[in-house]
Amino acid sequence: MSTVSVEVGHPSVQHWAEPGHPDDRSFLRKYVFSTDHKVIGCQFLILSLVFLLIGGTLAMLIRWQLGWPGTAIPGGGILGEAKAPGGIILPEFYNSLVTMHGTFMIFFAIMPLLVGVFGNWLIPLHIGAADMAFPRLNMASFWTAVPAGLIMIASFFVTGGAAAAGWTAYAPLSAVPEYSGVYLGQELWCISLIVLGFSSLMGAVNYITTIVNMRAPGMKWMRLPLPIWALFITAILVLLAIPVLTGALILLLFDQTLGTTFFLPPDGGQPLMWQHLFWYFGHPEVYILILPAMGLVSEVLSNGARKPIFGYKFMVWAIVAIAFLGWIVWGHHMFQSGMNPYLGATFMTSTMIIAVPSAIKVFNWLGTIYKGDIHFHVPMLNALAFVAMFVIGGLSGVFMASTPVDIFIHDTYFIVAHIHYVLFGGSLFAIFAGIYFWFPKFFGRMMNPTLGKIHFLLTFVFYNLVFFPMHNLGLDGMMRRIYDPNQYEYMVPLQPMNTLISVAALLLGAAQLIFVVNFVWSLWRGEKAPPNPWNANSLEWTLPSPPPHGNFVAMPTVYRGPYEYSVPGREADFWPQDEPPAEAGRRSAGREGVPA
Amino acid sequence: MNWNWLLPEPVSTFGSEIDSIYYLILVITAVIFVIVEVALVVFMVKYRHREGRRAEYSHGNTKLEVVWTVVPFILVMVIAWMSMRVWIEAKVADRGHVSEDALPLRVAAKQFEWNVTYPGLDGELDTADDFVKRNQLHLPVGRAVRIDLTSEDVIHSFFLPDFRVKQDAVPGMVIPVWFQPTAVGEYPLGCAELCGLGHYRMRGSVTVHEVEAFDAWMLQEGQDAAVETPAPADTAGVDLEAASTAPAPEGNHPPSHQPASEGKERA
Amino acid sequence: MADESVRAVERKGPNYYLVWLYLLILTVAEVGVAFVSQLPETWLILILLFLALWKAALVAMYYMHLKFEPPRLVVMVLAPIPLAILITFTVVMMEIR
Amino acid sequence: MSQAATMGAARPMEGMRVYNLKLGMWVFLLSEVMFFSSLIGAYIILRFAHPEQWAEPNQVLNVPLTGFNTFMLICSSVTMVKAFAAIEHGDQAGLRKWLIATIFLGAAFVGIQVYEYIKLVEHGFVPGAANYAAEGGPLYGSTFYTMTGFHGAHVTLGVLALIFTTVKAFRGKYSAQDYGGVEIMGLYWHFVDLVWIILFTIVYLI
Ligand code: HEA
Ligand code: HEA
Ligand code: CUA
Ligand SMILES: [Cu+2]
Repeated sequence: MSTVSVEVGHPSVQHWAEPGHPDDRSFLRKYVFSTDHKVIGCQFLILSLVFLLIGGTLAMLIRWQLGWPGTAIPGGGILGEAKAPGGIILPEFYNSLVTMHGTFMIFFAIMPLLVGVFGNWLIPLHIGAADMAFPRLNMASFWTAVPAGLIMIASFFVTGGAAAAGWTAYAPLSAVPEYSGVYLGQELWCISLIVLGFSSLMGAVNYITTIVNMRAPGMKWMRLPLPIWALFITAILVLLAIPVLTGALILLLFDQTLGTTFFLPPDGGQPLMWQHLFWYFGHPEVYILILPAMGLVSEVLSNGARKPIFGYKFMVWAIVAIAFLGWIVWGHHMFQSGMNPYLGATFMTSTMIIAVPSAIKVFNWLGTIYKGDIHFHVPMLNALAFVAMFVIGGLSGVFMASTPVDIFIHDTYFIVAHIHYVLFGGSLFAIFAGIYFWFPKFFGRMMNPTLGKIHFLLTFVFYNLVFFPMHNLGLDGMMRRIYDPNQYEYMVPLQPMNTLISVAALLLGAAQLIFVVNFVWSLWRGEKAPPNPWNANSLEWTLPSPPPHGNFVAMPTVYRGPYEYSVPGREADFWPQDEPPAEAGRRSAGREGVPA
Repeated sequence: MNWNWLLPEPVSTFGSEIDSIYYLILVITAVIFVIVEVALVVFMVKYRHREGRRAEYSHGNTKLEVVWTVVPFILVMVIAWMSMRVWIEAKVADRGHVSEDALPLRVAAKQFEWNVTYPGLDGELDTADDFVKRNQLHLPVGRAVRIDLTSEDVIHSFFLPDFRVKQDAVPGMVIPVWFQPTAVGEYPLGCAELCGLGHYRMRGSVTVHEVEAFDAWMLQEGQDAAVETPAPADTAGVDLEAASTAPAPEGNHPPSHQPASEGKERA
Repeated sequence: MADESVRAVERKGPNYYLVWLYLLILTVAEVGVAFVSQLPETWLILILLFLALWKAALVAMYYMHLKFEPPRLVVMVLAPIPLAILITFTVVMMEIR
Repeated sequence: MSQAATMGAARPMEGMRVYNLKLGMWVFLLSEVMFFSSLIGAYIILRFAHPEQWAEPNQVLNVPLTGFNTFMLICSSVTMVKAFAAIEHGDQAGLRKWLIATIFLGAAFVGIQVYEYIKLVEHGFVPGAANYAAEGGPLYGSTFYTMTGFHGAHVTLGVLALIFTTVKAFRGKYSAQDYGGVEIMGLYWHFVDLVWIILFTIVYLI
C-alpha cells in the first residue's frame, strides 16, 4: 500500500493495489472478514435474499389464513402449540406474522438489498475508486447486520412469541406486554433494530465520504451514474433518519424494561409522540426504499433502450427534491391519529407536491425509451415493469394523500395494495433488474435468460393478481391486520376475492423458486460472462468479470457522462466513460469535453 | 367478487362530499394511468430492436420537461384545494361545524369493545341518567352526533365505513368526532387500528332510528339502566376526565391488567 | 507544499484560551440569569437558549475549526440543522390542536 | 492501513478538499445531531404537555455541582484542542501532555456524574413511574436520566477513545504530517462538549 503523505487539506486520497500483485489473503480474509466492497456486497446479497425468502414465507402463512380462515395449514403442525395448534394459526401468531413480515421485508430485505448490496457493489466501481473510503468500517457494517438479523429471528422462539404490534409498533400496544401478550419479543424487536441502525449508519458514513471524496479525475457530479446519485441522496436520508428511529426505539425500550412512561398516558406519556418520531423516520425510510431503485432502473432503461437518459439534470434534481420533500410529509400517516386536523391539511399539501418530482421521473423514463432501440433483455423487462407498477403505487398514494379520502381508506387493504405496489412493484422489480444486470459482473457468470424471462413473466402476472384486487378489498372497507375478516358480516362476501388472492400469492411464492434455482445454478454453471455483456458505458464494465481485488489497475480518467449511447458518427452504439475522445468523437460529442 | 372501484353508499351528510373528491381523484389518476401505460406499451412495441436501426441520440427536451412538471403540479394543487374544505368540515368537530342540538355521546374504547355512554333523556352527559351500552351505537336519523372519543388502554380506531368516519381513539386524549346520519338502518362499527390479539373481532353495530323511535329507545334504555345500576355516570365520566387532563398525582398507575391469553377461540 | 504553510498560519489564528474565557463567562452568565435575575419565564428561556447556542457556536467555530474549513464543508454541516429543529419542535405539531 | 494512507493524497481527485477521516467524522457527527435532537424533541414535547411534573431548577438537581462539571468539560475541550495544536506543529511531548490532561478531565466529568446519580437516587429521584416519591413526576426522572445518561455514555466512549489515541501517541504514531487521528478525536470530543452545553441549559437551567 502506498504511504505517500501529503499536506492536510489536499484533495484526497487513494492508494492502489499494485498491478498484478498476487492476492495472498487467506480464505477467511477473502470471503468472510473481507474488506473488499465487492465481497461485502455479495455477502449482503446472500443475507438479504435469505431474509426476503423468510419474509415471503411469512407472507404465505398470512395468505393461508386470509384465504382459508381457520383451516389447518398442511404440515403446519410444526409451528408448535403456542403458534398454530394443529396447523391452525392463532390470532396472536397472526399479528406476529404481519409484524415480522413487514419488519423483515422493509428492514432486512429491501433496505439491505438496495443500500447494502448495490451501494457496495456499485459506488466504488462507478466512481472509479479502489474501494470504499473506510473498508474496515464497511466490513463492520455487514457484521453488525448479521447479529441484528439473528436477534430478530430468535424473537420467534422466545415465550410470548415475536413482536406483534405491527411494523410501526404503535405505543402503548408495543410498550406494555399485558396489552399485546408479547413479552421478550417486543424488546428483542427494538434491540435488533437499534443494532441494525448502527449497521446502516456505518454504511451511510462510508458511502457519503466515498462519493464526495473518491471520484476519479473527470468524474464530476453531473457525470455520476444515476444509481450513484440516488445512493448518495439515500445515504443522506439514512444518516439523518436512522438516528431518530434509534432514539425512539430507545425510549420505547425503556418504557418496556425500565418502567419509564414516555408513551404511556396514565403517567403523562404521549402515545402520539411515538408516531411523530416513528414517521419522522418512517417516511424518509420509504424513500430510502425507492430512490436507489429509481437509480438502478434509470441505468438499465438507458442501457436497454440504447439511448441517453432523458433529461439527466432533471432526473438528478427530482431525486433531490423527493428526498427533501420526504422530510416534511410524515404527518400523512397520522391523518386519523388525532393530530390537529389543520396540520393534516398542511401535510396533505406537502405530500401532494411529491407527485411533481415523481412525475418528472416517470415521464423522463418514458422519454428515455421513446425512439430508442429497445433490447428486451431480462434486466430491461424488470425495469419496464418497475415503471408500469410504480405508477400504480404512486397514483394510489395520491388517494391517501387527500385527507378526506384517507378517512375511508386509512388502515384498509387499499394501503396494503399501495405498500406492495411501491415496494414490490417498485423496489423489488428494480432489485430483480439490478441483480440480473450486475450478476455477471460480480460472479463472473451470466444468469440464464430463459429462466429469467419465465420468472419475470410469472412474477409479473401473479404479482398483479395478488395485489391489484387488494384495492377493491380496501374500497369495500376491509381493514388491515385482521386475522379473520369473516367476523364482520359485510366482509363475508369478500372471501372469494381473498381466496383468489391467496391462490395467486402461493403461485407467486412458488414462482420465486425459479429465481432461486436460476441464481444458485448460475453461480456455478452459468455461461462465463464477458467483461461487458450489456455494452454499457460506466467504469465497471471496462474491468474483467469479476473485477480484481483493488478494482482498477490504474486510476481511470473520465471524459463523459455515463449515458452516451448511440452517439452519431460512432461505429458502436455505446461509448465508455473512460475512453479518451478521438478527434472524430470529440466533435460529435459536442459539449462533453475533456476533464478539467 | 366486486371489481368496480365504487365506494359503498354513503349515509352521512359529508359522506357524499368525500366520495366526490374520491371520484375526482379516481378520474384524474385513471387518465394519467392510461396515458402512462399506453405510452409505455406503444413505445415498447414501436421501438423494439430491429436490425440496422439506431436509437435517436437526444439528451432530453427541457420544454417538455417543464410541461410535465407544471401540469401535475396544477393537478395536485387542485386536488389538495378541493380536499381541504371537505376535510375541515368532516374533522373539525369543535370549531362550529356541529349544530347546537347535536346529540352528545362518549365512546370509550378498550380491548376489545366499544363502550358508548348515552346522555339519557336530559340530553346531557355526566348527569345521573347517563347509561352505557357495549358495542351498540344507536342514533337518530337527520341529527348530528358529537362523540367524545377516547381509549382506556391502547390505540383503537373508530371506523364507521358507511358514514365515512374514522378516528383513532388514543388513551390520554379526548378527540371530538361528528357526523350526521342520513338514512335509517343497521351498519357496522369496526376497529381499524391494530390493538392486540382481539383486534379482528372488536366490532359493534350502528343502528340509525327514526327520531321518534330513537327517543323511545333512549327512554326505555334509560329506565332499564336506572334499575340495574343506580349511578352509572361516574364510571365512564369522571375517570376519563382525569386521564385526559391531569396527571395522576398519587402513586404509580399500572396499566390495567388485561389477561393476555384470552381469546384462544377461533372463528 | 505552499498550501501547507498557508494553512499553518491560518491555524495559528484562534486563541484557544480566549475562547475558553468566553465560554466560562457565558456559563456564569447563564447560571446568573437562571437563578439571580427575576426575568419573566419566557424571556428567561429565550435568553438561556440564546446563550447556549452562542456557546455551541463558539465551540463549533473555533474548537472544531469550522471557521477555517472550506465553505462546502460548512454548508454540509449546517444543512441538517433545519431538520434537527423540525424534529425538536414536533411539539408544535402536537400542541396546536 | 497507515494513517498516512488515509490523510495523504497520491493524485488530485474530485472531492471536498477535506481528507476522508475528517469528512467521515463530520458526517457521523451529523447523525449524532439528529439522535440528540430526537431526545431533546421528546423532552420538549413531554415538558410542554406536563409542566407540572417538573420541579423548579435547583430544587432536585444540584446545579452548582453540575455547573462545576460543565466547567471541567469546557476545560477538557481546551486541553484537547491544545493537544491538536501541539501535534500540528510536531510537538510530540505537548501532544501527550494535553491528551493525558483531557483524559483526566473527561474521566472526572464521568465520575462526578456518577456521584450525582447516586445522590439523586438516594434522594428518591429515579426514572419512571416510581418518581412520584421525589418532587416532580415520572417524566422528569425519565427524561433526565435518558438525556444525561446518553451524553454520559458518549463521554465515556470518548474517554476510551482518548486512551486509545494516547497510547498511539506514546508509540509515536502521529506527526506534523499525519495527525488525522488526533483531529477527529478532537472533533468528537468537542461535539460531546457542545451537546453538553445545550443539555446543561435545557435540563438544568430552564
Ligand atoms: C417505496 C415505498 C413508498 C413510496 C415510494 C411511497 C410513495 C408515496 N406514498 Fe406511501 N406508503 C408506503 C411506502 C411508499 N409510499 C408504505 C410502506 C406505507 C404504509 C405504512 C404503514 O402504515 O404500514 C405508505 C403509506 C402512505 C400513506 C398513509 C396512508 C394511511 O395509512 O392512511 C400515504 C398518505 O398520504 C402515502 C402517500 C404516498 C405518496 C403521495 C407517495 C408519492 O411519493 C407517490 C408519487 C408518485 C406518483 C404520484 C406517480 C407518478 C406520477 C405521475 C405519473 C405524474 C402525475 C400524477 C399526478 C398528477 C397525481 N403513503
Ligand atoms: C418489500 C416489502 C414487501 C414485500 C416484497 C411483500 C411481499 C408480500 N406481501 Fe407484504 N407487507 C409489507 C411489505 C412487503 N410485502 C409491509 C411493510 C406490510 C405491512 C405490515 C404491517 O401491517 O405491519 C405488509 C403486509 C402484508 C399483508 C397485510 C397483512 C395484514 O394487514 O393483515 C399481506 C396480506 O396479504 C401481505 C402479503 C404479501 C405477499 C403475498 C407477498 C408476496 O409478494 C411474497 C412473495 C415471496 C417472495 C417475494 C419471496 C421471494 C424470495 C426470493 C426471490 C429470494 C430468493 C432467495 C435466494 C436466491 C437465496 N403483506
Ligand atoms: Cu381495537 Cu383494533
Ligand atoms: Cu409516507
